[in-house]
Amino acid sequence: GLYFPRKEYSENVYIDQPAGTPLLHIHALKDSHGEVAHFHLCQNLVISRARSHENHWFQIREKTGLLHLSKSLDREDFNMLSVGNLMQLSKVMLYVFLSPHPFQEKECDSATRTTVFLSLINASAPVCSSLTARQLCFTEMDLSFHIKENKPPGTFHQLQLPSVHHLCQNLSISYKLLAAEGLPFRYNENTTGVSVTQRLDREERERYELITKCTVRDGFREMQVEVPFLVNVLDEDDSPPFLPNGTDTADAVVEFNRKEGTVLATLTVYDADTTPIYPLESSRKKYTGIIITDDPWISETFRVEHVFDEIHFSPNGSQVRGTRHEYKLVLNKSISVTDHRSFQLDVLVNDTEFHGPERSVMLHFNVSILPVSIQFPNMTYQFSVNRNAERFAQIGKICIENCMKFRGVNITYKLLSPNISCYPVSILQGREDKYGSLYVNDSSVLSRPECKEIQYTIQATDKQSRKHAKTLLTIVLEGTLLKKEEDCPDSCAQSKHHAECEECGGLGVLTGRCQWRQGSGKGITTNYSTCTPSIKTCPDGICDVVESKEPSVCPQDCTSGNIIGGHGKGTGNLGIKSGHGICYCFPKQNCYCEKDDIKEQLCDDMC
Amino acid sequence: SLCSSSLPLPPHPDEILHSLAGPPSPGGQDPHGWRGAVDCVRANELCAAEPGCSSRYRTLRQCLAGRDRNTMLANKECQAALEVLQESPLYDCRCKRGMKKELQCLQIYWSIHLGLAEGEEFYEASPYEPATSRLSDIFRLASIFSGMEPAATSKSNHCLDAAKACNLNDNCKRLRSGYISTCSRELSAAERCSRRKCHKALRQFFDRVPGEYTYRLLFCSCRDQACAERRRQTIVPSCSYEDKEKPNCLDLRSTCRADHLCRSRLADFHTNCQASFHKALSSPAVPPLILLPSPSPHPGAGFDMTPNYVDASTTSITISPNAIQAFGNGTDVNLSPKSPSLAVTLPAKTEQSPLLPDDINDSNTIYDPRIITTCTSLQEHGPKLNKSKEQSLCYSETQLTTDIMPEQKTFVDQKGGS
Amino acid sequence: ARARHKPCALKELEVSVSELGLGYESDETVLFRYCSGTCEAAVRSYDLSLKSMRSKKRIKKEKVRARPCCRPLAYDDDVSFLDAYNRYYTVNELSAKECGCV
Amino acid sequence: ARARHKPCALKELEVSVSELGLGYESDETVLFRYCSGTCEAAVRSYDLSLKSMRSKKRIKKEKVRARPCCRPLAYDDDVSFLDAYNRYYTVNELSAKECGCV
Repeated sequence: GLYFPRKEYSENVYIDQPAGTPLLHIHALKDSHGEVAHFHLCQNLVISRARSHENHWFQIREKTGLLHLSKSLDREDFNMLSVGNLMQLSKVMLYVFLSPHPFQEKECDSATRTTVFLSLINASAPVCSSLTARQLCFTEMDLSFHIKENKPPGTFHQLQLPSVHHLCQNLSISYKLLAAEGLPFRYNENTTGVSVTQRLDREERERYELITKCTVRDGFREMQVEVPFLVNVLDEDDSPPFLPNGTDTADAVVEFNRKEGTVLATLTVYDADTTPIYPLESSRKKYTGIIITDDPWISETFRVEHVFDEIHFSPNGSQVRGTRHEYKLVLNKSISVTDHRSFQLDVLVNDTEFHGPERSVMLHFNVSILPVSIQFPNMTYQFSVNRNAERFAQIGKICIENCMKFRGVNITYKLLSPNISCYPVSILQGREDKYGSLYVNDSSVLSRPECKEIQYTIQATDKQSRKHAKTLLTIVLEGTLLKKEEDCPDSCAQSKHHAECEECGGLGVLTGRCQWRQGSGKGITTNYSTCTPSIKTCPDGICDVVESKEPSVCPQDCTSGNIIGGHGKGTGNLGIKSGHGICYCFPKQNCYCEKDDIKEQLCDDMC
Repeated sequence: SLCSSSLPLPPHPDEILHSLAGPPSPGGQDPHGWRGAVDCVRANELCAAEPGCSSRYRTLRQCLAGRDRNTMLANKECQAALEVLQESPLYDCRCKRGMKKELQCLQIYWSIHLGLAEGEEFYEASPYEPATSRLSDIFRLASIFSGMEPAATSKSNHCLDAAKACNLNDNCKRLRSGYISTCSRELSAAERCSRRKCHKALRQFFDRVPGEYTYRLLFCSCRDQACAERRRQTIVPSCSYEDKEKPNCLDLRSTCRADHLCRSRLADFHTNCQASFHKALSSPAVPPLILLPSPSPHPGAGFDMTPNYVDASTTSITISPNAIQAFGNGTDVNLSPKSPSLAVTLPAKTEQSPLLPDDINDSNTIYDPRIITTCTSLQEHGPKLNKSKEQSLCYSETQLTTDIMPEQKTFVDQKGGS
Repeated sequence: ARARHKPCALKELEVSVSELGLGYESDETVLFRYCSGTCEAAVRSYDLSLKSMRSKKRIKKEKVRARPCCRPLAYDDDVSFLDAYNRYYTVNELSAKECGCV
Repeated sequence: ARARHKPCALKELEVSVSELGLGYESDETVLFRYCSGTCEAAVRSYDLSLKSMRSKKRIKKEKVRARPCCRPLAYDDDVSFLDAYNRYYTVNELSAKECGCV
């Protein structure tokens, strides 16, 4: 229906301005030809602190929209309409309603309305000579309007200020509207009205920036002032969805990544209209994307996710906003390794608010689900283990073919016990790991001479399909047994110096001795010095599945306790990511990072 | 205005600090002549004691409980309740910053003012008492700190000095360490920190540490990059508000308005600081200052909306929503729109004139990238601010460059026309 | 003349974080409180006996302490700071809050 | 080789009163409990910083202890005995009941 070209207007009102003083000229624009605007003030005057008061002072001409004083505002009225008693200015609000026919009372609640902010000033109106050109020509209000696209032409603003025109009749005030050639606006010098001369098309241009130039002549004096005059074009859904380069088909292959939530393919649909980003959900519902199928398996297994963002179209040089809709075909549940099929999946995209033809577009996804095999690469595993290795020494990793590519496929690894009594090695698997980790579980076996070469069978099983594969694992024990050092701590991490570190063994060592990692020694660094069972796996910033089984193996990666001295904690507050100088730990207690440069003999007992 | 004012250089700040530590001006009357309106908790008690009032208040709450406020306005009973309540102490009641039962007071305030406010006002009036004169001293003080460039200290890093001062005060040190350790504790590879706990710790710091410490930390003035970056880090942005994707301003505001405390702090901030914010933007030469109206509780911190230094340049400050998603207890909003960079040619348009949705509340036809305060959704708020550094920090749905001004041509009117 | 040490008490020193020697680089300063002084007046029968038994080799090759130590009985709250690389760190049990002979 | 000391713990020794070295002469025996072992795992940031500041002479000419002591946290009840001259004596805080690093 009829609408206002602005959401709000503002004007000043002074004490003792005579009744009849014109204040504001409010315009309305049509939605369709033949409509006639009727203006009306319905409710009370709203005082700024949300207090309302009956309106005795302001009226609007029903046909022309001219807001004027129906009763002069005296000092008493002013105090009544302002909040505090010492205020010099009080802001009140009026609502102007619009209807295509003369008003009935109850219509006030639902009709279209605009807000008028009136600044009541506790002083009499300034004399014309005291006003600047800016005040004579324009109010505080910025000249910014919105016009709906595809609507009939009409006048939407009058540049001349009614109150100034009423009070300062001896002045000559004229306006010009500066604009590029061919813009759909016209200025009428007699009425100073600005009108839009044709239907606008937001998809052609969504913003017009003109300039209003005002010239004030008072006798020989001439003053000029310019202000921007902006028109924003409001969008309506008048454009159908279309395919950017005609692509309505995409391939969607499911192979190793069979996990719920995997995005298989994406197709894009454009729309020349804008789409509000807020509230998000209502915009999303406006542009539906439905899988067209009657196969329950397909509707359970796939879903379509729709995201949209703003893009720019540039018809004939100007830039207008449009919308890019992306429809992603997503796995709605994990798919079994045994499943394999191919089919075309159609998605119907529908612009629910566009009422013309071609409001929907069909998208096609060529889906092919490939089977994947659970098998070990055609080889057997062989690892040699030093007889001096200690418990939790990490021997190696076991992985079926393509194991690192799998997503949504849960493979578990198991060692089937060998026929002889030598059974030093076990296998573990982290929750997120796709491989099995072999480690020494019983180091006492390593020193038994009869145990030289041990054969295991490894079995990998897919949890969902129960499919499994087997292969052979050979463990060869080697190396001569070293004498066990006295007084060595359980954990390599407890040693503070290079010498004492490599004199001892500790949980997780591969060759019977801990290894010293010499750091760079500068500030707090990830390259701190420390004593470790194996530099390759500890510290590496990951508290892996073997290390997490026993705190003494690699506290540098796994400690969640206190770390004293300059340090930075690891991910999830676990372990020592960076440290100052040498980091050492008393497992299940504190860890320390400190420089070893203070040689001064510490004041001990007898000091 | 209350928030930042250019004043002749006052005595040394420390003297002011001590003088402010004393009790507020007696009698609760402040020079603005504000009648000592009762607080809403008291007003509620007075209303409960008066049958006419308490029944109307109950009616109003039932009216508001209904989804659609407009249907409420059409209901005569609700209108009658409203009219009576306008004469009751509940109508004028306000809340004191940091008072006991502050949240209850605010709940009562909003229960009345949701009924009175005409629809969704963009800027809401503050539920708190107007800022007292003692408060403006603190504002002045803060502007002193921010604008202070006496020769002797021009070399020193004010923000570092503020941190030192805090570390030497046990209370400040403890609560500062409280929020820093909470906000920098990494939970897991996927979860950078607990933003909720971080916000809570920040609110405790700003609530319980006197403004003379918190303001120096937040609004210290800087002459170099290192100092400015230290200032930016004050509220641990990586945890307290930075997000992978910019949240939408209007989402943030609606999240904040769903929480009485956040809504009140936002309204208080707009009421007391909006003026200076615009002024700050228009004169970036002077280190801009945004002051939060009350030292305690700190109205910005601990909610989705708090001012902050958005980058490490020495003067640029904004409350742009991207900075604004700080420590509220609202939910995190994750939107997925990508910022477009592609200019595409439009296909030929088919001529038709579909029906127009009644309410053109296209709440996102925000055009002007130069508006860097909370993204206004109204078109009328055209380029009021003069052009300053473009800081479109929340997703205002458009990154339209509109600097193409038409050539200056006289537009001669053809006679006639409607 | 013999240096007479004061009895065990809490002392305080304002130092920069870098001076703490923990490896952090920061110009922020902290109030470092520590325990200093002698515990002569807190010796117990236990200490005398332990000293005697150690001198008579009834106790050997053991790390024992036959005199009370002037040590913190409680520690201050954690302290946090921003380092030169704009990273935040928090250190606990850095500064003493209360001293005593133990 | 390194002398690795065990962590601070409570030890006990049966000794005659005379061996206590307190000057009493009595053949009665007492169970003397004492604290022995290292406190390496109880070092705090306080100790590291104190050690560093002392080595940088920020703290000098003061009796400070930059490492925790293995000391009694509580003492046994008093012990009484009849000496060689048939006189009764009671000694308190002779024996440790609980040890800790302080």
